[in-house]
Amino acid sequence: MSASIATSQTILVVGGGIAGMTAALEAAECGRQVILAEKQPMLGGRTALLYRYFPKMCHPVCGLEINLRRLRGNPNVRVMTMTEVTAVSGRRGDYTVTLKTRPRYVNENCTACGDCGNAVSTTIPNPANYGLDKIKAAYLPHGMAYPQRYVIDPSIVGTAEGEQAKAACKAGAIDLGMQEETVTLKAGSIVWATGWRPYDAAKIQPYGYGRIANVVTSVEFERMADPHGPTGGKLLRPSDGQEAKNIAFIQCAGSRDENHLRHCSRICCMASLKQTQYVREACGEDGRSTIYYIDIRAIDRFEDFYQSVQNDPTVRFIKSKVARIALDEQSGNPILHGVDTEGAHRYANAHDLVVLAVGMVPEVTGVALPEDILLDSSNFIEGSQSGGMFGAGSAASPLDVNRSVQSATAASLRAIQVIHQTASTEAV
Amino acid sequence: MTTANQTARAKYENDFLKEVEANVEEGHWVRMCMQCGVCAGSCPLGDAWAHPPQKLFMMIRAGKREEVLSSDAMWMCTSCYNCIVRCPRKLPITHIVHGLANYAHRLGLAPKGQPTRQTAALFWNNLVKKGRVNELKFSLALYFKDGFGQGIKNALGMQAVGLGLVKAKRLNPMEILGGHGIENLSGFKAMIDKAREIEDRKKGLAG
Amino acid sequence: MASKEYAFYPGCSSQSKASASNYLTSVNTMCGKLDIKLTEIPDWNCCGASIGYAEGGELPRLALSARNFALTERHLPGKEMVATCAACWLAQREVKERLDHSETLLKETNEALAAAGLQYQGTAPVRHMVEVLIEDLGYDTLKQPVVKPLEGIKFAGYVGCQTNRPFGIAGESFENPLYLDKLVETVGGEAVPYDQKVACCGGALAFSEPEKSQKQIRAIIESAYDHGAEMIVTPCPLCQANVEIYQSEINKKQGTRFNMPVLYYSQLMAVAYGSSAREAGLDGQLIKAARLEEIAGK
Amino acid sequence: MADSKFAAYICTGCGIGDTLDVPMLEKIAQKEGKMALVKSHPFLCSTDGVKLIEDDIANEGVTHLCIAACSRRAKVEAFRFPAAAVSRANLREGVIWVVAEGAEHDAVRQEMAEDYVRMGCAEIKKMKVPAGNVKEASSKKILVVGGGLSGMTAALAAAEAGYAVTLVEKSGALGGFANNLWKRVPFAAPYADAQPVGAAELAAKVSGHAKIKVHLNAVVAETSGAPGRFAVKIAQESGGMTDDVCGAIIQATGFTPYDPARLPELGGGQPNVVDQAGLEALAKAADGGPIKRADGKEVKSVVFVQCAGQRDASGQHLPYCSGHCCATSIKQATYFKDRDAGINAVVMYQDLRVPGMGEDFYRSAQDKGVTFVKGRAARVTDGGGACKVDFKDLILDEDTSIEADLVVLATGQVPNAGVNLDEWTATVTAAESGDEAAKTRKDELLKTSVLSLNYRQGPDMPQFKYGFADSHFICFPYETRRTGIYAAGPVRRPMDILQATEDATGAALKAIQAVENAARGRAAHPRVGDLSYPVARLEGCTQCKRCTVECPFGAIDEDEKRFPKFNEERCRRCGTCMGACPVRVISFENYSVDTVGSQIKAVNIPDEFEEKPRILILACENDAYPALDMAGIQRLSYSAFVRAIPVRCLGSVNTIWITDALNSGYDGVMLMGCKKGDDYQCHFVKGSEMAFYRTSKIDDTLKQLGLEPERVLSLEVAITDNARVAKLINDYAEQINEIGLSPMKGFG
Repeated sequence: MSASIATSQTILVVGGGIAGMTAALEAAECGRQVILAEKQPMLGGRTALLYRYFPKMCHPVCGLEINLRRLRGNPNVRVMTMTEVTAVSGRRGDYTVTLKTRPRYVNENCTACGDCGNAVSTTIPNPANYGLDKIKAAYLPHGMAYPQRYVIDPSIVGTAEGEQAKAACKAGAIDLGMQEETVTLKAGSIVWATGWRPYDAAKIQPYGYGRIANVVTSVEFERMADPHGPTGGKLLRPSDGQEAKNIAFIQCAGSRDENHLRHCSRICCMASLKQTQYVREACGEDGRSTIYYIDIRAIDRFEDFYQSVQNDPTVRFIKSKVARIALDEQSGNPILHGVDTEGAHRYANAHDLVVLAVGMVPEVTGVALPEDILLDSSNFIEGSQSGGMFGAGSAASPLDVNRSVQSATAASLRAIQVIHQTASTEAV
Repeated sequence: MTTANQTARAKYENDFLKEVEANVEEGHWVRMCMQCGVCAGSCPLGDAWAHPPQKLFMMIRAGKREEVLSSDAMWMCTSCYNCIVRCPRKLPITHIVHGLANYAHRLGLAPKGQPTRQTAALFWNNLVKKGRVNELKFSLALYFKDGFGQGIKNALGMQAVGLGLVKAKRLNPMEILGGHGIENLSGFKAMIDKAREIEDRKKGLAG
Repeated sequence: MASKEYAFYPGCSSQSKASASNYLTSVNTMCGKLDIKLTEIPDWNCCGASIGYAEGGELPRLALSARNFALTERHLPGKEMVATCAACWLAQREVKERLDHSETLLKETNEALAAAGLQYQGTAPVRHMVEVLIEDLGYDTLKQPVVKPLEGIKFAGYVGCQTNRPFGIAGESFENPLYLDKLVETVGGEAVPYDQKVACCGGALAFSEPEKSQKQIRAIIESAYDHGAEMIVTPCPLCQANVEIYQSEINKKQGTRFNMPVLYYSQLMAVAYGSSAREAGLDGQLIKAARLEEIAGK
Repeated sequence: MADSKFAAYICTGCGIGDTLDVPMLEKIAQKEGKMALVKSHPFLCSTDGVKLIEDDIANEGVTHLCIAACSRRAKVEAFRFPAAAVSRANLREGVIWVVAEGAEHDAVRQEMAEDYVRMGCAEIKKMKVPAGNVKEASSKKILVVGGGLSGMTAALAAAEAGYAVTLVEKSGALGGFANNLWKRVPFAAPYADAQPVGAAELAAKVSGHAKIKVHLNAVVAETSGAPGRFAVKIAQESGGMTDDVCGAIIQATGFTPYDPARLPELGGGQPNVVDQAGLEALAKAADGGPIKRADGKEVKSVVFVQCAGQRDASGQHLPYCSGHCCATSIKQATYFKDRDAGINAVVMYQDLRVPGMGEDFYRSAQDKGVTFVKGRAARVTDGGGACKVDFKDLILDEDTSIEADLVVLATGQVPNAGVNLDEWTATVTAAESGDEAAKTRKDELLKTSVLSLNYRQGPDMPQFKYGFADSHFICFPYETRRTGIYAAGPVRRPMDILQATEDATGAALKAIQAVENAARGRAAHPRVGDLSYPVARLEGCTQCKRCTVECPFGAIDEDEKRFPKFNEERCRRCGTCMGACPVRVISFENYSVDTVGSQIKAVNIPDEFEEKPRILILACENDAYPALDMAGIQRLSYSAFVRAIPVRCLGSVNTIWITDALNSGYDGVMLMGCKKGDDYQCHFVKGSEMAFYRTSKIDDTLKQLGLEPERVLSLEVAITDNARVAKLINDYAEQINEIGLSPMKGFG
């Protein structure tokens, strides 16, 4: 990290997920100065919480490792974690940005040795597992966390536990007096790579999320399948801890639905196809996956993956938007009610576990953005009126990882163009 | 004499979708269906439907006019509105289904003797007579819709219930002599007639 | 002067000696205790209910409800219309929605209304009595008059369809609305969770498809029993009548031994507010609510 | 090395000092490691600790330093000393966090730490700070091949960022396929109506841009050189030839629609059956008026058959989905509906694929009265008057048919990617062995080349799948296998105009990066910024050509004397050439046969009576080494008998390391690389695969040495395999225990 002072030649990237990291690194590797602001205590965003990527079934942290190495080796990028943009003023080529940084209560001295974590017994819901398990209130957010620094949860600040954590740190890294800080910076162009969040599944009432224990979301299922997740990679039912073998995947849980999200979230079909292979990985031939869908949107060569899953005898496809889920109180099984529209066949299917393929909501939904920003009807960022700010990745459109990176790379060049043109004008 | 049915068929040249859009209440929504089937699965009487709503919509697009209009599927609607609140395209499915039933009924294509069809007609005729429903007359009419003998049987079958209601002051045997009604009945009837006239003109049902 | 005044649309079933006359009785008692004044809309007519479509079609049906609005606008200007019947409320709301969003239908409807010397302007909103209670008064206010809390009685709140879908009560969910449970708790009773809360009783087909309708009813009552309920409470006269009246039929045909009282929320409130069994319309029950009568008699 | 001064710094923080005998480590660094300066510090990564090192560099003339502390992946920023060569001895994640707790393990833990200090010192002895190779005359101009929407967008994007562009277009006009379109699908809210294409406006901008030079009616006749210095011959159709020098290349050569004539069962080739391009032509001809068929009849009904010759599992047609066709058919259906709502327009689909806001466009078309039928077309018959489409209605579950004036087949995109290098290599190999037909074929192939690269590996970009010149990586869509050359638009992947616009802009950025990197002598992704580059001692070279053949990026040519000629700017610094070289003449300044070999030799091998085996791990630095690290972070314990060395890529592993290790008494060698095969994870393409192949050949050597084949174990390890890697190590240690210690001890 360099302590360079931001100028109108600086590009601000908001959001440190894969799109934001890409936008920042691509610009930095073109020799530009970049500030990368991330709300969470670590970089990586949603992709760091995925077990595998479709269609290669490779691990997202592999790409994260490369991006982090690029970042560690590049002094052009200044990373600010736990930081949010609170105000933007000015115009294309000359923005003034206010950033607010929450206290981490741990400074740069931290060596991630773990002594503070050992000294603390309070636990908090683990954000890296969507709260499915607990971690200590002094924690390293992720095995691949960057910055590789612990976080003290505010809940133990001002308590004896907090003091114990501080006392345990031999590096003098814990500063319980840390305060929220606000800084104002200049930037010539801003890339909004603020990403997405899963649609609130509880709003899809007929599916009983929150009421029926064995109805989970697709993002939670990612964590359940991951050996680093709360169940150690076992597909265990929340209701009774039994192994789930017969699993239903419900597509368009929120998406393509005017009661919820107008848009198609694009990734969910592929994500569920991928997750059927988690079931196979965990249960082998004993696994049963059923995908309830309207249209399977496996675009371009993803079709290969769809075809291979279709050839998997453990996977079944039913063209139907599930009407409702009832709970069998005896077994804890969710019972799916609906009609297979290919020939109008009614079903009431019991499954061990139901995975809702929840849609993508732009993370900025409900956040006050600069007036200049143009949003579409689903709050995805189309750009800005004056052309100095750009959406990137899934902030701009519901995109898969590959297309997010493509989008972020494009946004990075657009920001560079602004900087270049500003510099040319200033030179004249 | 050409029937309304023949006129409609001639007018829409076998384009049943267009006919539905023009003549069926909320029929213009049919085109927006994306065949997800959530309506079909949401219906409490779903298994009684020969063709669930989403399939009816597809049949309309496929031009299966007689099959749709003579079906008793849409007479299975209990007006629970589950389909409406779950439809991802916000189709007012309950109303479309009601509209289809009404259209089939008015064209004379709905199944003869379909009990809901009969009940509905009795109910409407009952309410327009006085402006308010006469529950006793409605019940009696229902019992006797299949003839006198069956009517006595029906009425006897429900005798205990009827007596219970009378005892509980929730059924008035004296209603047979008149019962509740509105004051401005002539205005009311003129209004209903006018509404019917406009609708029939619009939907080609005047014949 | 009453604290709240409304234009009252009782509906056909809530007339004297009609199937929901006990509903009317209890509503009047409850409103008296809560200082709510209901002025009946002069010369109101039937809403057409959910079965009116087949013979009535679209425009005549719209005209029915539009006439009720027009009468309210003319005779009780500035007043909100309040319905106690779910079907009446729904019909009025639907028609209002349709007329307020379609110039064509508005024009045609007014053309029909003109034949009765009336006009729909769209100034009067329609509310369900439950909305009046929880939105205009609030649970705290509703709790104040309670003198005989219904302690120890377990109720299955049966919301059913038409106060719930497609509009529902603001802030409530379609699958698990809670207002009825909260009303039960407000008067000191216990609301049991059960899975048939918003199921359809098949009321619209009660006459024409009795087997199908009674299958629905049986499921509702069984679930209420299974979850420990002693009584069912509902905001809808069609649900009340259907679920109560056909229990004996089902018992007869299917050998069940159902004997579950089905009450209106207003009856619970009347009793809790210290009214007599008669004032609460408990004499109108086919299946007697003995424990409520007991409380009312104390 | 006269000016070199070596120093070792041992951190005692994070429990290192509590667990290990640090004075002993210091002594080893001094005595065995031959470090001129050895210091320990309780908190080396602190400002104070870093200052200690900086001061020694400034005041003591330290040029090479070994930091014995945490993993090389930790505290990277703190321990960045650009002027010095740095090695890292991993005492924290690699020793104290993974060796089981307890006094009974004290001895082996200490031995492990001592070995890592020895290794770090040995490595730094062989390292140099890469000098870099800044090139004064490097070209920053960008060559764009293809003047369609993607090419024009890329050209304009680069030019607007200040870079000069040469654009070569085969035809006589800019615009490409977009010129054939009547309208395009909408890109912005409200996503309701087809929009003007805008190709002409874009073409005017490109033609008029001061930074862009457009060559029409021209092709690339030859490309030689490397990023920063591509020499390009541009051949005009007229016969003229222009020479140009460019720094990077964007290939935006687009696609060709799949030929509908190959779909006779769907009426392909019949007059009233057209493909989507054919419909665009009819719409353009109609110019806003009624769309007419070839026979002049006004179209009153039209059926769009989706997935025609696509998503084909039979192997006859395209297996993939072209992605854009659903939205395109929707758009085309609105051509009819917008003009005359009475026209019957039916889209027959199996899965309607309109992701994102395409859903709005779908709804809008439904609202306009386009009918959507989920059905599978079986046969289209053109009866002259009307076409009949026989299909299975998947909703109504019946075989039925529909009639229409016109049928539109939504066929797919076939990439214009040039020569398939697999075919090329096979053809060249055959031709070189004298096959005459192959020689002819080679010439034919060359004529179809887009870039005409004179690379040893062939004239065009490698194709990934189905002929698309795509990257293999999800996280890195522009990770090209030809450094400085990027594919953009439908030649990379099937895509619509919106995505092609994004793609072209992204590719332009990568091209800009490529020219900047080349000018500074820096590596491109993934070892971005690496200033080291391979150097060969040609006097030792036997001209075996393994390096040239095995370089995954085509970076090495052969010079006139058949020696390898390294094109540093094409090189990605993976070291595959170094691993391939049987005579070990290839090295990087900071990574060589010696830097690793000396570490292997530095390990203290106990004699066989001590019963302490030594197992060498050569771990890919991108996946396996982080997995080992994370095992440490999670405090998973594994055998203290292993000694792990990170390598740039398993492809860089020279078998001499393995044989040397076994010769000197190691009991086993574990190679840990990434996944190989079709879904390979290696960012250097085949590193892992080659290592597996090369080690499979070691068996003979092992036999000669009298060693069991189990003494060398090649493994695929994913970055998430922290628990698994610990288990693999322990299992292997157990296996070695069963086989027994190496008989080679004491001979090394």
